[in-house]
Order: sequence, then C-alpha cells, then structure tokens
Amino acid sequence: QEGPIKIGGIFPLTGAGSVFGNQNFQGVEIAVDLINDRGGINGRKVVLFKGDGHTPQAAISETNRLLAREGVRIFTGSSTSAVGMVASQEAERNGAFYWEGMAVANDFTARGFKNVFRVGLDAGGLGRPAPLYVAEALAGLLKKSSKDIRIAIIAEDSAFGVDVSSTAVAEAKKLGIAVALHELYSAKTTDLSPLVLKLRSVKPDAIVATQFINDAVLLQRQMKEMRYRPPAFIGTSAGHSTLSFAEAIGDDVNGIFSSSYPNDANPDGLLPETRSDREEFLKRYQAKYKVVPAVQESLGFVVGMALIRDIIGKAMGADTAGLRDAALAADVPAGSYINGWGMKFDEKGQNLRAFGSMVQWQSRRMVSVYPAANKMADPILVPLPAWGAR
Amino acid sequence: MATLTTDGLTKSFGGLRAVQDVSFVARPGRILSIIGPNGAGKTTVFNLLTGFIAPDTGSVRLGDMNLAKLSPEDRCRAGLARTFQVVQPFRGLSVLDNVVMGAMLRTSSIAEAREAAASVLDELGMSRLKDMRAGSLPIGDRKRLEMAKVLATRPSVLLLDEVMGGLIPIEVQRMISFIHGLRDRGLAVVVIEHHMSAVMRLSDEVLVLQNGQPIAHGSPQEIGRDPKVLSAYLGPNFQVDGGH
Amino acid sequence: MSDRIAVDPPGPAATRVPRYFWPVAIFLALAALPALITDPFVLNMIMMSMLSAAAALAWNLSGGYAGQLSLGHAAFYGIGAYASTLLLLRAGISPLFGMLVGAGISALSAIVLGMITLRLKGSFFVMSTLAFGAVVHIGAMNFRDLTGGASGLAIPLNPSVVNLTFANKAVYVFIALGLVAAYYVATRLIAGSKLGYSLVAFRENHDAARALGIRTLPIRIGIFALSAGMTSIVGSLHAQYFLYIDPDSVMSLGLSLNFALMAIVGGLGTAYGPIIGAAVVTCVSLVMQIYLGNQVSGLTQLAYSAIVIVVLLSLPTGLGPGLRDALGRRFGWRP
Amino acid sequence: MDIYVQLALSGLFVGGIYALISVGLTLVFGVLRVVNFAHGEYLTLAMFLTFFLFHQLGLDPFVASLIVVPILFVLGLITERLLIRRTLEAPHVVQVFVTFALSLFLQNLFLVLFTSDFRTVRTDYATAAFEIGPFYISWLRLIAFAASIALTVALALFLKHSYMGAAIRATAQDRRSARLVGIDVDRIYALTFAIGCALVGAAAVLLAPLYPVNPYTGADLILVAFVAVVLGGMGSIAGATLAGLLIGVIESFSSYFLGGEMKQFVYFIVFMAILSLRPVGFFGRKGAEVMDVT
Amino acid sequence: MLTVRNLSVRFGDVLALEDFSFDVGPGQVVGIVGSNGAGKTTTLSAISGLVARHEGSVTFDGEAIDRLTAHAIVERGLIHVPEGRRLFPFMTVQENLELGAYPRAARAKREQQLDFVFSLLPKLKERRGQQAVTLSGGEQQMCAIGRGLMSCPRLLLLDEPTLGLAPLLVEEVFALVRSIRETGVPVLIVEQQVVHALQSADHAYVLESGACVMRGEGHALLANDALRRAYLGV
Ligand SMILES: Nc1ncnc2c1ncn2[C@@H]1O[C@H](COP(=O)(O)OP(=O)(O)OP(=O)(O)O)[C@@H](O)[C@H]1O
Ligand SMILES: Nc1ncnc2c1ncn2[C@@H]1O[C@H](COP(=O)(O)OP(=O)(O)OP(=O)(O)O)[C@@H](O)[C@H]1O
Ligand SMILES: [Mg+2]
Ligand SMILES: [Mg+2]
Repeated sequence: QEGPIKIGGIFPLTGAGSVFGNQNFQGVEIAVDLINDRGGINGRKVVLFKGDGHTPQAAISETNRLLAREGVRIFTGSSTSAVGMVASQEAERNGAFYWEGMAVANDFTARGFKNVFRVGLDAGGLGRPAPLYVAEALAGLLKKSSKDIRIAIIAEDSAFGVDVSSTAVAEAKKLGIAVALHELYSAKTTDLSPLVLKLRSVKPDAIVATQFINDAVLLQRQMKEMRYRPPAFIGTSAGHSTLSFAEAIGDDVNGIFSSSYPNDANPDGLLPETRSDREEFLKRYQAKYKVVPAVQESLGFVVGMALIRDIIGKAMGADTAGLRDAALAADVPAGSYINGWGMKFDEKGQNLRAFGSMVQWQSRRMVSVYPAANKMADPILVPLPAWGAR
Repeated sequence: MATLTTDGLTKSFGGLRAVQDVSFVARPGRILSIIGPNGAGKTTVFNLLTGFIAPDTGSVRLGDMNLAKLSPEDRCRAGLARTFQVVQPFRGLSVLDNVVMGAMLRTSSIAEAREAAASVLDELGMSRLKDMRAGSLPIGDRKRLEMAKVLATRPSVLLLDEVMGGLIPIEVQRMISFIHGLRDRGLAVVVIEHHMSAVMRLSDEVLVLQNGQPIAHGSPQEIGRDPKVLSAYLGPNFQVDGGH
Repeated sequence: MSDRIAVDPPGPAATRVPRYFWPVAIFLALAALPALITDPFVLNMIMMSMLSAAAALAWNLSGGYAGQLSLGHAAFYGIGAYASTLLLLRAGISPLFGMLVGAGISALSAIVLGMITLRLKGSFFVMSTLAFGAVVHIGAMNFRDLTGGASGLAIPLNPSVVNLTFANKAVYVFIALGLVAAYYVATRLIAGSKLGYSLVAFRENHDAARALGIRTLPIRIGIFALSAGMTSIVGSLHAQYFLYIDPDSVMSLGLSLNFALMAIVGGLGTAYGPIIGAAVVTCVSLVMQIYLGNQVSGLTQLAYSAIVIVVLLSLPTGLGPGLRDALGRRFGWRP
Repeated sequence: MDIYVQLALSGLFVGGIYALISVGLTLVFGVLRVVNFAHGEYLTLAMFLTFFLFHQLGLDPFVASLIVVPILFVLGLITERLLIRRTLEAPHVVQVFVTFALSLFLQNLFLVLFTSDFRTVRTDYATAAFEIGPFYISWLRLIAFAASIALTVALALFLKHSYMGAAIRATAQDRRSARLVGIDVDRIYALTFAIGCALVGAAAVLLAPLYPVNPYTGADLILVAFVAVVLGGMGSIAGATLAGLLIGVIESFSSYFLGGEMKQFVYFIVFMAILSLRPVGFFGRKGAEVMDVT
Repeated sequence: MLTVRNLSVRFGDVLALEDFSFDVGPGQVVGIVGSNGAGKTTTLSAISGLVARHEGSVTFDGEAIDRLTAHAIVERGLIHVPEGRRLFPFMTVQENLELGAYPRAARAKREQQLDFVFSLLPKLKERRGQQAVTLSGGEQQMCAIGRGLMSCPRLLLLDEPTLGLAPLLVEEVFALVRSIRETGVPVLIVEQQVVHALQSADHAYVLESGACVMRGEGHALLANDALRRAYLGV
C-alpha cells in the first residue's frame, strides 16, 4: 500500500460544543505533525481530515463524506457523547475503525461494536477520583474522618455533567461519604445564587462540581459575592481545568481542585521517550497557539499518539481488521503517554490504563496532586482561605 | 325558509349599554331595515344574532331552534348568514375562490362548489372579476363580494350590514333590485343601512335604534314621519319620498 | 398571519399531461437512485434530504396551509423518536409498531396543546408552540429514568426488518422516499379537498371563515394533530437511521426552525415546496461543507445563512413558486 | 423568611437584565412588527466589544458603554437599512426567518473572528457586595438592576412625551396613517430598530462584568426575552419589564425549591398557563397581534 | 395651487388611472365622483405620495411634488384624509389630533390649532380623552378631519368622508367642508354621495374606469342629463 494514511477527525468545531472540540482537535493535530516530522509511519505520511460534527446530523454526514470523498477508513473524535455515539455507529456500519478520546458516556462501549475503541475515560473515570480523593486525602487535611465528612455534588445537566456526577454520587456512597446535596442545573443559566444559598444552608465540607466554563466562573463569582466559601472545592475537567477559568477569577482560583484528565504527569514517572514527547508537545503547542496547553489539548495529543504510533504503527497499515487486532493486542505500560496513561483494552474496547487524576490550581497553574504516579506537588490551601486571600 | 326571532337582546361593553332590549321578527319574504345614528348598536345586534358576541340577556331563535348555544359557524350552517360592515375578504385568494369558501357549505365536492360559486358571481354581475385577487378590489366590489360569499352558503335568513355604502346611486338601484329578488325567493332579509332613500325603497318594515334602544318600529312611511326619528337621525329636512 | 402566502392555485389542473405525471415521473426517477448510487456520502445526503422533506411536508400541512406557524414541531419529532426507541429497547417491540404508538401520542398531545393554544393569534401562537417545544425538551432532559436524559439512548446495530435497522443505507433511502411520496400525495389530496380549502379560508381570514359556516377550530386542531403524527413518524425513522438519540438532536428548537425554514424556502402552502426546500437546503449545506469544512470553523454555516437570507429576500414566496413564476413567464410552463 | 427575601432579591436582579433585553425586542416588534430572532446576537456582539475595549484599551465597562451603545445604535441603523427594510413588505414568515438566518450568520461570524473561547471581563469590583442585615447584595447586580429600570422608565417617558416618541407610537399603530400626518416612517423604523439595538447594547455592558461571553451567549439568553415579550403583551414596554422581572423571580424560587434544572420548565409552564387564561399577555391589547392589517 | 397633468397609475397589469388632468385653485372646493373602482382613491393617493409610482406631473404651489415622499408632501401643507378614517386606534382623540400637528410648520401653532378644531367640532372636545377605537363611526370621521386640520393644511384632500355616516352627520360633514373653504383652505373631495358632492363643489370631475369622462361646475353637472341617467338612475 502506498500513499498517505488518512485519519478523519470528527469533532464539534462550531456550535455550543466547539470549545472542547477545537481543543481536542488541536492536540490530535500536534500528534500528527510530530509523527510526520519524525518520518511518518513506515515512511508513509499521516493526513488528518477535519470533520465538523457540531450535531449528530452533521457527524453522520461528515463521517460519510470522509468515507466516500476522502477514502478515510480510520476515525477519531469526538468531545461530546452525542457526536461520538453517532460517528462511531456510522463508522461501524461502514466497516471502518473508530477511536474515541474524550466522550465519556458509559454506554459508549456497551453497544457490542467490533471496531470501536475508547482510549480515554468513561464517566466513571472522571467521576470517581473526586470521592476517592476526599476519602483518601482531603478528609485528613480537613481533620475529619471519611465517615463524618459531607460533600455536595452539583453538575450542569448535559450528558457530561449528568454522567460524571452520578458516578461520583455512586462512588461516594460506596466509600461511605455522605452526599448532602446532589443538584443539577442548566449551564446556560445567568444566576446561580439560589444554588449558593442552598449550599450555604447545607454546609458541605467539600463541593464536587461538574461544570462548563461559563457556569463554573459564574458560581465562583456568586459564591464570592455572597461571602460563601466551602472548606474545599473540587471541580471537573471541563470547566475547571481550562485557562479561561483561571483567567476569569484570577487568584481566587488557587486552592481549587479539579478532577481531571491528567494534564501533565510527573516526568519522573514517564518513560524516557515519553518525556521527550512531552517537551515536543509543549513546545510545538505553544509555538502554534501562543498559550500553554490545558487538559483537553494534551488529551487530544495522547489520543493521537496512541492511535497513530501504537495502533496504526503496529498494524502496519490501515485495514480495519488489522487495526482491531492491534488494538486488542496492545499492551502499552503506564507512563507511555504524556499524561501518564498506558493502553490495554478490555473486550468491550475500553482502555483500562486510562485514569483520572486530581489537579490543583497553585499560583494559577494546574499541578497534579493525585494519584501518586502523577503527583507533582502537595496540596495547599486546605481549607480554602478567605476570598481575596489566596 | 325560517323565521328569525329575537327577544330582549341586551349587551353592555364595560359601562356602555351598546344594545338594550331589542326584539324583532324577520319573516321569510320580507325585508327589515335597521337604522339609527352611528354607534347606535346596529352592528352589535348582528354580532349578537350571529354569535360573534354573546348577549348578556335575550334569546335568538331560528324557526323552532334556539341558537343560544351555537357558534357562529353553526348558525351559518343553520341558515343564518351575515356580511361584515368592515368587509372581510380572503385577500390573498381569487374572487372565485372567495365564493367557493361559502359554497362549500352545501356540498362536499369542490367541483360542485366552484360551479355554484360561478353562478352566484354571475347573478351579481361579477363574473369578469372572478380571477382577480380579492385584496386588490376597490371598496364597492369588495362589498358585492361580501354579498356573493354569503349568498353562496344558501342562507334562509340574510343579514346585510351596509352593503350599499360606497356605491353610487345607480349601483344602489341595482343592489335594491337584487335584494328584492332575494326576498321574492323567500329569504328573510335584515338590512343595516344609512342610505335613506334606499331604505325607503327597499324595506317592508324599519326598526330604529338609538343608544342601543329601539325608538321606533314600523313601515318606512311611518318611520319617515316619526318626529323622534327625524330629530335623532334623519334631520329636519328629510322627506319621505325624495331622500335628502 | 400574512395575506401573501402562495397557494397551490386551485383551478383546473394543466390539461395536456395527466395531473400526477410529473410527480410520478420524478418519484420513479428518485426511486431508481438508491439502486444506482453506492457512494455513502450521496446516499446519506439523499437520506437526510428525504427525512427533512418528510418533516417539512408534515409541518407545512399545519404551518403552510393553515398558517399555524409552529416552532414546537421538534417536540413531536422527538416524541416519535423516543416512543419507538424506548419500546424497542425496553420491551423489544418493533419500531414498525412503535412509530405508530409515537404518532398516536404526538397526535394526542397536539390535540391537547391545540385546544389551549390554537385560540391564540399570530406571534402569540408561535411563541406558545415554542414554549411547548422547550417544555418537552426540558422534560426529556430531566426524566432521566425514562429517557436517559441528556446522555441519550443508543440503539444496538442488529440489522433486520422487524428492527427496522439495516446495514445498507439504500434500504433507508427507499423507506424515506416512500414516506415522502406518501406525505406528498396526502398533501395533494388534502389541499384539493374541502378540508384544504377550509384551512386556507381560516388562514386568510378567521372571522370571515366562521361567518361562512366553516368550523375552524376542529379542523385546525385536526390538521395540527395530523401534522404532529406525521412528524412523529419521521422522528422514529430518524432514530432508526442514527441509532442514537438525545434531546438536543431530536427535539431542539433549531430542528423546529429547520422544518419551517425548509417549507418556506421551498414554497409555503404548496405540496412540492417543502420537498424542493428540503433537498436544496440539505444538499447545499452538505456540499458546501466539502469545500469550506476544512477551512475555518464556522465558514460553512456563515455561507449557508447568507444564502438563506439572499433566497428569502429575492424569492419571498419560496423557490418553488418563485421559479415556477419565472419559468411560466419564460415558457408558459405550469407544472 | 430571610431566604425568601434573598431569593426575591436575586430574582429581581436577574429579572432586571432580562427586562432590559426584552424591552428592545418588544419595541422593535411593536413598531416594525418584526420578531427579531437576531436580537441575542447583538447582545453577544456588544459583550465582545465591551470585552475588547476592556482588554485592549483597559476601558472600564461603564466607560466603554459610551462607545458600545452608540456603536450598537449605528449597527442597528445599518441592519435596518440593509436587511430589515427589505422584509417589511414580505410575508411575516419571511421576516421571521430572515432574522433567524441573520442570527445564524452573526453567530458564525463571531466564531470565525473570535473563536468559541469564553472571554471574561474581570474588573476589581466584579464580586463586590454589601450586606444589609442578613442579605448580601452584589453592587454590580444592583447597579445593573437600577440601570435597567432607569433605562426602561426613560424609554417609556420618551415614548409618551416627545414628538418623536409619539411618532414611534403612531407608526406602531398604523403605518399608513403615520405617513399621512407627515411622519417619515422609514426613518422611524430605522430609529426604532437602532434604539432596540442600543438598549441591548446597554444590557450587554451591564452583563459583561457578570458573565463570560462566547459566540453563543446571546442565543442562550434570548429565549427568556422572547417569553418575557409575549408574556408582557407584544409591543408593551411595561409588560416586557414586568414579565422580565417576574421570570427572574420565578427562576430564583424554582431553582431553590425544585432544583436548578427545573427553572426553565417552571417558567415555561407558567407562561403557557398565563397565555391560556389571558391570551394577549399582561398588557397586550386585544387585537394588537393583528392590528396592522394593510 | 394644485396642478395635475396627465396622471396615470398602474397596478401590475391594471391601469387604474389614465391621463387625468385637473386644477384646484385657491379657495375652491373641487369634487371627484365616479363609480366603484373608477380611480378616485388612486388619484388622491398618487397626489399625496401614498402611491409612489405614477406617470404625469403634480405641481403644488409651483413646485413639482411627484417625486417627493409622503411625509415631505405633508410638510408642504398638502393633507390627505384617507378613505376609512384610519385613526391611531389606541390613542386618545386629543393624541390623534396632536399628531396631526406633527409637520414642523404646524408644531408651533399646535395649541391655537387645537382650539380652532375644537371650536369647529365641539363634539371632539367633549371626547378628547376617549380612545379612538371606541368612537362611533361619525365621531371617528370628525376626528380624522380634525386631525387633517391640525396640520395647518394649505390644501385638504378628503376621501369619501361620509362613508357609513348617518344622514344627519352627512349634512354636518358638508357643512364642515363649506366652513373650511371659508377659512381659505381649498378642498379636493372624493364622494359617492354624488348629489351632495356636486352641490358643494365649485368644480367637479367624473371618473369612469380610470378616465375622466366629464368635467364642469358642480351645479351644471348636476343638471346634466347624461350624468343623471348614468349616476342617479333618473
Ligand atoms: N368590542 C367593543 N368594545 C367596546 N365598545 C364597543 C365594542 N363594539 C362596539 N362598541 C361600542 O358599541 C357602540 C355600538 O357600536 P355598533 O358598531 O353596533 O354601532 P353601529 O350602530 O353599527 O354604528 P355605525 O353606524 O357607525 O356602524 C359604539 O359606541 C361602539 O363604540
Ligand atoms: N393596491 C392595488 N393593487 C392592485 N390594484 C389596485 C390597488 N389599489 C387599487 N387598485 C385598482 O385600481 C382601480 C381603482 O381603484 P380606486 O381605489 O382608486 O377606486 P375608487 O374610485 O376609489 O373606488 P371606490 O369608490 O370603490 O373607493 C380598481 O380597479 C382597483 O382594483
Ligand atoms: Mg355598524
Ligand atoms: Mg376609493
């Protein structure tokens, strides 16, 4: 087989989901560039095609377009579950290979598809770290036992917030942590003060929040306005691990945790060649976009590297059956990707070596504090100091 | 053909007594005119009769049927049809289609309705207008179209609200003959009109309203001489035969 | 709402060719397509056009002929999608039956909604349908135990006729084409009937219609319910084609707006307009995606919306009637 | 008890901004009979402008209002001239969908120009608040509320007492008659549309320090404004204001007592209930929805 | 004052008015009569700028006004009181009247003009606070004419001012027209009450299917046999 290896990226690049879609896509693109600059796969170049799956309808037509017009047989995506569900289904129906990164829906790998794999986390992967961290570390820092600590779990009501927060609730129950409040709201809201009032009356020891950016910012501001401060605040990957979040609330961001895709890993825990990938990625991203990459960008990079280097590279080509075999055979140790992940799939196609982590904003930078493998620093500012004193 | 009977119709809008205790009978083969100053409540009476407004008290009967519970559309089905003072054409449709909408009431076939509509237009001398858009007709033709639409429903009682407004005398004359023709076919006709010379020639009897109340009822000649009517409505210079 | 909406000119149909010549010819030509085309992009494009056309035809019955501009029809689409999907997933009932259940539920909700809102006029009606759409959408988001909430529902890929699931796209296209043909014929029959005339009468002048003995409320509620049921069936088909539904993709306001937009772009109150509108709008935006999609994000939609504006401003009665008038002037041709 | 007062206060504050957004919309509807689906995008645009003035030139949002509001006014004039005027004679549905397409156009234009990132105007006083007894009141929200009410009252006075205002009201009631008494109806249309845009510009300036902006911000907010406009009675300034405030309060109470995800549900249900009891909204006039039948 | 030459108006394929020429001199009442659809309203609308596209010329006080917009024509004192009254329905009588004084020239004299209108039409003074939509037909007509007078007209165009009015009010309207003429303001009146119109008019024109078929002094026309046969049926 000659000619380039074609990969289709189906992401929401316009519309409401486009913030993360674009960030993911940029990460994948850096991976493609890097691999091409290193000589491609067996001398073949890798070409990444853009597909704007801003709605499921668009996702299905973009998948078909890339299949028919560009001859793409390998797809990756998708940022939002609705898009990922449809794009992967369409790939499966056409006998192509599909590689998911960020969509977290638990159902994603439960549909019995043969050629669909998720290298990233499911909802549990994002939802579990917060209660775990509360039980293992935070309770102690707050001088409580995990039996009498109480948390409030709040989330925006899209698939992302609902799935992640309900696994957090389940995990908390399993760990014996009292959930004092579980509340959902629409991310489009302009006023969260009723929620703040409720939090104030419930008095949780920690808030576990799954939010997007604008509502994350709004909540922090309104808590400040109303002089309400929980002892600890744990956000989630989407809203609380972005630079816009820190940009919007300034130093008040310090001390806030985020249960997250690992944005970064302790280089000591990484394999040597991964360390150089990490430097390459940071260098290239900053050169191209003039900002430091956050979690969604690095996730995109991981997704790209895993697919291209470790699946396509191993399969020696782009034939679906070969890719599937390569995926099922993959056994990549932890620490092989810049966020500390490795890769091994279960029979349904879920990566077992992806894990969520806990980061904390320290001096307006995100620092990994959990799990041990990724840990870069100790947590600080627990309990949270007053507003304006962080 | 049926008789329309109303008894003690009354209607207030807020504090305004628009219609007060109006009773009359419209018989087949007769023309009853309702006249009175502007704002006397004439159009309101029509709205009450046809069910567009519910009366405070009073009853409306068509033959043996009490109409109180019927909607405007069902009253029309029962044979009581009206025109609007402020004409209400289906502006976007052709003249013919306007009339088809009326003719549909008596047939379930559109083809038959079209034939019926065409013949009504013919009777009214409007055939040449049948493909014009109703919205582009001048006021006089709109008034005749208004007539054509309701005639196509083949009513037994016909309520006409100022169909002669905007017509020149010769056209008024033609309209009078036309309405006489309807009467002779056995329709009961109730006419609201300000055109006094027309009223005098047209009517078998006249009811005069003022401030919502009936102030006189009788033959055109009696009305034309009634001092109350002269001072309230017609003016002192009015002459029974010559109009103004 | 307006007095200047195009109507299929009631009147003796063109004489030389039989009344249904052109529609039948076009339908047969289209029916041959799925057999000839294998390109999945084109098949998908036809499928999307047909789904949109069917929904726009259904919308047009109520929105175009009766002038009841509903911006809540996505709710019925969603009810259809959810009813057939839930029956399939939870009870193993075939979508072939499930879509009828959905249509029944949609029609019933339309009747209830109609009794409340069809008394409202103009923009008030529009906004209350919009509110209805929002309520159903929020309901689907929040009654998670039933609907799966925002996470949506995935349908397994088990191809079979009973499951109304096929590996081959061409089959879907055949089905959708059949649905469009059925809706087209239904529209023609209704438009030429007393019912159709009554709707137009209501649309043009409510009081005048009542004064002519036309019982407007029952027929308006009836057509609203029919339109809702028809929309619902398209929603069920959508679910079976996408094999995944969530509230945003099957009951969003954007979807309602699109149904209406396609009917308007094609020609409101005509039987062929929604088909033309749906085909043109869908194909133009998909084809544009090929050329603009790999450039800057947002460019496709930017161009798309600009084209819509230009079309609406230059052919306010829609592409169908607009082109027909133009052709008529040039060749004296009237389909 | 305290909680009720605090909820009512936060509801009113949000409602004030809803009111200001709605007032422009209802004014344009009342006069031009155009339902402007792109109203929200003007809000977005003005928020972006405020952001860039703040970010590039360091202008405080309140100072920036002196630039943003006039720019929006001019953009309103231009839009009316290029687009809206051409739809006035078209069927109603065409108008609705031209503004809908315009909203899509602007959203994607912002996307191309500014990307989908959220931008925040971060002022020192963004979260400043004071306490009265047990209540916490955000200065910014209080100011936003007061300014909304003040602008609405000013607009109502302008309409009631100036010649121009009378001309605007007259045009709303009958455009042909307005021509006949010497009113330049085209100018009134342009002016009204521009005032509508300027009002939403003012709302944006007040909103910018409170809320991050991206190309879809306006679209998210505008649904509330539509509901407020209809609930208040289309074309009624007082009605839109009252309805805006009411929706704010309903949202506030329902999110506290029923949960945040239910608040839209509640106000939509209230909306449909009120319309079924009073089909013309609070201050709508019977027949107003079909008033201008030329 | 007003000179109209070869005025023609077309609506699509319909030629509504063809080659109509006439003059209105100072202090004159000029009448236009004719059957339905003859083109009377069209004539007035073309003069006042409501119908923008027409052929021919319209000169007012020596100035060509046929390319001016409706409001610019009003500014020059040429005031059209339209068919069907067309008040501002949800404004009070007084507000309606005050809007009549919208043209710049009239604003200064608003109070004075209001007194004048109220003295001419005392009924309006009585109803000044009432919403126009609730007035009776006759009162609405009074208000419409009053609103025209508020603009300090230099020429008044009245379109079917007696349509739908009770006989007593018809008399009043014609009396009003005569008293307006007394104040020196010329009136161009379109009427279907042929007899009345011709009696009051110094000069009159008869339109038929868009063309002027007869012209002359009002009284002379009224005596014309052909006219009596065609229009009065006697
Ligand atoms: N819906 C309404 N609300 C309030 N007042 C009304 C309403 N309808 C009619 N009126 C008032 O009731 C009175 C009677 O009106 P109606 O239209 O019946 O008069 P009319 O005799 O037909 O007069 P005209 O000869 O001028 O047509 C008028 O004063 C009118 O303003
Ligand atoms: N907007 C329009 N579009 C098309 N045709 C029109 C329009 N307005 C008027 N016409 C046509 O122009 C002709 C003259 O109408 P016009 O209204 O001037 O008559 P008129 O003499 O005032 O009649 P009437 O006494 O009934 O008021 C009519 O044939 C009418 O159909
Ligand atoms: Mg009347
Ligand atoms: Mg006329």
